[in-house]
Amino acid sequence: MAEMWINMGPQHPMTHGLWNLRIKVDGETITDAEPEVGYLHRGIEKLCEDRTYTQIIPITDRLCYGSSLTWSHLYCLTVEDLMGVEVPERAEYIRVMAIEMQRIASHLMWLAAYAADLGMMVGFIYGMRDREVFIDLLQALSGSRLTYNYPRIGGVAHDLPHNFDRDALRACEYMEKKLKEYEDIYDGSKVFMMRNEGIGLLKKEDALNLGVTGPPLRGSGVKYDLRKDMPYSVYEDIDFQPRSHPACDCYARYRVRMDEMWESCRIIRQTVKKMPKGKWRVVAPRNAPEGTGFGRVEDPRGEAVMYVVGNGTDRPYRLKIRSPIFVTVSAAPKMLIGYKVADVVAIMGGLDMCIGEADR
Amino acid sequence: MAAGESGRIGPSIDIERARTRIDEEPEDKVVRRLMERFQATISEPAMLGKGRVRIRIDKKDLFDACRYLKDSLGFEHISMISAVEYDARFDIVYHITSYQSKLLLELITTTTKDDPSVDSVSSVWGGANWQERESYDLMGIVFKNHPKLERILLPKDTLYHPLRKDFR
Amino acid sequence: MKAEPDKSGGIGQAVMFRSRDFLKWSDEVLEGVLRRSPVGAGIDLVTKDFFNWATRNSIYPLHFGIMCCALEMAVASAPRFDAQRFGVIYRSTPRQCDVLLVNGPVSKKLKPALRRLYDQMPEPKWVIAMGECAISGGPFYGSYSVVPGVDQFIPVDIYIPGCPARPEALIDGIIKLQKMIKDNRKGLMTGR
Amino acid sequence: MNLYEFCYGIIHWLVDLVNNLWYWLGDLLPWWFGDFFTAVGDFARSDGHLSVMTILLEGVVILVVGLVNVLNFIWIDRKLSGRIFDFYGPYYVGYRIGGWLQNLADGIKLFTKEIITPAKADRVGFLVAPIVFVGSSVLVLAAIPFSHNFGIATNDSGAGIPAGVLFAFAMFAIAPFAILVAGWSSNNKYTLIGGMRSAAQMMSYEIPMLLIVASVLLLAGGFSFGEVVDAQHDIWFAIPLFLGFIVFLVCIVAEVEVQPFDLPEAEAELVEGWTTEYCGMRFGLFMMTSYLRGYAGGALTTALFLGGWQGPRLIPDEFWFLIKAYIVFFVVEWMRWSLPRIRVDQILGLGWKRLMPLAILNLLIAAAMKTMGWF
Repeated sequence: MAEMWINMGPQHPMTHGLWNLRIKVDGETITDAEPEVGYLHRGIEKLCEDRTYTQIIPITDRLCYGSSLTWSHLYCLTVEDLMGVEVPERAEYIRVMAIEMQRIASHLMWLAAYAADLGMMVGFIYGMRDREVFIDLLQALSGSRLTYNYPRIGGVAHDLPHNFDRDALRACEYMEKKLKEYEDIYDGSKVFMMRNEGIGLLKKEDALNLGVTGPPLRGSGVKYDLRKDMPYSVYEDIDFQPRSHPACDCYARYRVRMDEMWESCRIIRQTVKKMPKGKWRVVAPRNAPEGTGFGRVEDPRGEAVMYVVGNGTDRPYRLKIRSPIFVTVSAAPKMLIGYKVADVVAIMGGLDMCIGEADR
Repeated sequence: MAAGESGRIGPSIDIERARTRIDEEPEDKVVRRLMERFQATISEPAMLGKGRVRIRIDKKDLFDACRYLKDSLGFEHISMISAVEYDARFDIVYHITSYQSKLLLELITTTTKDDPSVDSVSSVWGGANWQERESYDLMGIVFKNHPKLERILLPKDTLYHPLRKDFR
Repeated sequence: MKAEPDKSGGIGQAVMFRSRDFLKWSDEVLEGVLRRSPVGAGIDLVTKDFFNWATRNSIYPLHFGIMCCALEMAVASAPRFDAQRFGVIYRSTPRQCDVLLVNGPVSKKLKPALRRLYDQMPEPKWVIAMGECAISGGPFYGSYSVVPGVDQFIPVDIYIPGCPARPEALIDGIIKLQKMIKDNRKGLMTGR
Repeated sequence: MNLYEFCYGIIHWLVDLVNNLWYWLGDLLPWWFGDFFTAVGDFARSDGHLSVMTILLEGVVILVVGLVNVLNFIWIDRKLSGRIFDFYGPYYVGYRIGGWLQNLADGIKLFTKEIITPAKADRVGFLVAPIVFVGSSVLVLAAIPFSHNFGIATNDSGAGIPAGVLFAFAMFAIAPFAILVAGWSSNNKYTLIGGMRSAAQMMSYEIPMLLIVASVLLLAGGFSFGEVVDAQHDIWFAIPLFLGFIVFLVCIVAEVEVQPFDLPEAEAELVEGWTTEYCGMRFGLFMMTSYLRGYAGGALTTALFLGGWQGPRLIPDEFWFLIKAYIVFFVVEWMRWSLPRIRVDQILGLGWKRLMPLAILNLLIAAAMKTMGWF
């Protein structure tokens, strides 16, 4: 069979979103790959220039549908940096708790999609089922299932609902039980290991050079987690370990995410224990001063950065968003070349694609 | 550290002090070594909080500075490349991270509106490749020596650069 | 200029027909008979409700995720909401689908691809616009790259509001679509 | 009474009924019609015509029973997968009978859909492939009897066509050809890759499977299903040939393309595999036939290894056969819903490097047993 180009996307079950992966195959082996994004470009950065600082929060929610809370949180961090707003400690703890719930939900969604990619329907169903637990918690917190609009500049929108800490602890217990079950299902499955081990190698140097962040970077053996290394919010006071794995393959990325879910459960327990009393929101000024604001957080998918330029009005002059997936996708050819067509799903699924944030 | 604390633009670094101190903070060290090397083109160094430094650099030394940062100072990760349009100029802001010394360097270079072009740093950091394409696509900054400077987010036949202020 | 051989009528056609022509001819004749005569109406009377029952009870949407609502679409087939009870199965290829579920903003880069997907689907087909983005552009209305509403280039049958639309809303939309199919039932033979 | 006698009786009764009317009609007409009428009537009552008609009727009966079973299978599959996945499965269509009508609705709906042939497809291949695929798979069913009495037979002595095992496996092996043609003629890269994968996979699993079948036939000492099942009167072949049973089950799973080995229609990477371009009833036939092949696989496993229709005389033989086939199918579906998909080079490696030596070893074991005179 001669070499041929195959378009995978924009409508393809592998893509989990809306992008196009062009691969050149020789029989079943990939000899070249070329990702193409932009099918979901909405012009968010331009839209933000026409909205006031508070109106932008719902839009940043819609950046990534898998973990919308981290993005609105990041936006609020950035604007607080610009305005110099001091956030009450209780609000910080509530935010951290909500973000970690969001992280678990996002990783579970990834796990479900990954299992479905590998053809393991039971994994898809179980992941989606257990994700609902955390979606319910976040829904109790904010009133919405997917795009929460919960953080505000200078705090959060509401206080914790009644008995929320009890529910959060219960959810953690449930999740830890289920995580053990998942590890039995996945690590115990020989076929799963055959599909993952040694697939999609991304060496440490390549990962560093290509700007890959988040679980793919930690799966390549670099122990770098913004929550630990450049702590924001109250992560300094919380005891947890950034997880990494030296194997550089799909299994390492899977392992890192599973371990992160364990760590997130730990973090939620600690925030419940340490939750201070007091105000959960301060009033932020309407207009931002001239200057720049910068914020970055550890998104479930990697390093998310925002850079905002204020010009003294109530609307940002420029808002720049750095999405982790946008850069990670550009590293995809490095991982894909030399593997089989069937490995595309394992490799690209292992990156946890969320194209909404990449295209903005 | 709460987000609000890290906020404001910090005091500018005393360059003379930075040059002479031996037991320096990592921020000082980076600035000092950059200043030694690119004395003529670096201006306005500023501390923006713990682990965050801002430096302006002239665009003709940008590539060399980036190469130097990557190879000698251990800044192995480029976080973000953003272009900001002002009335008479474009600012291109490079956020560069060092994993070991936990530093963030905000490197700003300026280009004119008539000829919005700077050197591409995608040969230094592979991660800059798509970000530069994106800046070209949305803002119209031309990155010289870029391996494949094409539109990435918008369709190939688009005529405008939407993030410019004169685009409505 | 060479004269085209006469293809219409004549005794030659009856003797030297090609099988494809014969099929076409018989198709036309049969169709005419079935369309106009009471035979077709009778067949329709018997089969109309049965075929309609089958059509409305087995809705295969296209497995095509655009944005937030795609996640809710996936959740709708997961245990808690379980759209499979109604016979909803997602197929990945447009050739085997009945419903195009547009669940997100359509950018100008995507527009031709989406239109092509719609064209590839076999009749009868329906379109559900799920979520504000697909209905009107939603929070991205006025953006330079978002089409304000999918109904600008595809006929939409059901609109499901919500940003994002909840899975219950999606299931409700599917039931509304079933009702719509039931109300608009037509015979296969006469088209009435 | 076996199926042949039953069908023969029906056909005989019908022919007699029609012939009476026919002769009566001939008597009414002038004499020069009479010869013709008599000749036709005599032909209708001749042995050749009667047996041909009987076999056709048998075929229809087997086909209808098979299709009803397939509908059952799909329903059970969806319900069981619902149990595994924590949901109900089909529920509201045919509410009173547990959603059983869902598959019927799917089939009827596909029947009413438009049929599209892609403009650049090879029209002949595109049309012929479903026919070959469905036809060959249905012929597998024809060869499998449910009991001594219930199966296609050419005389009233009993069930089963001679050398039925060979026929069934020969028919089973035609499918990759049809899939390859379907994949190639669709003029789509996904279908092409799917067809290629399917051909490679089925070829490489055909050989160990046939080696296992050879060992079974060696022990049974005959080529028809009746003989094979009778030979398992004392002990099911699954016990002495346990190795072969496992290998055979794996091969059957690969042959019917369910989950761990469903590479040709791997949903995640090749959109719908080799059926990507098919729509309407053609796709419906493909889907139905893939379940039909699952059913045939279960039936073959039952007949060759699980004692066929033998069981305590509480229920009729046919039901024993069906129950065993359903259980095998259930195990296959269980694997399908809970295992990830394997990769193409791994599947070929498994076939050639693991299953092939095991199959040969199994053949040696069978030969040794035969030599020792245990069977």
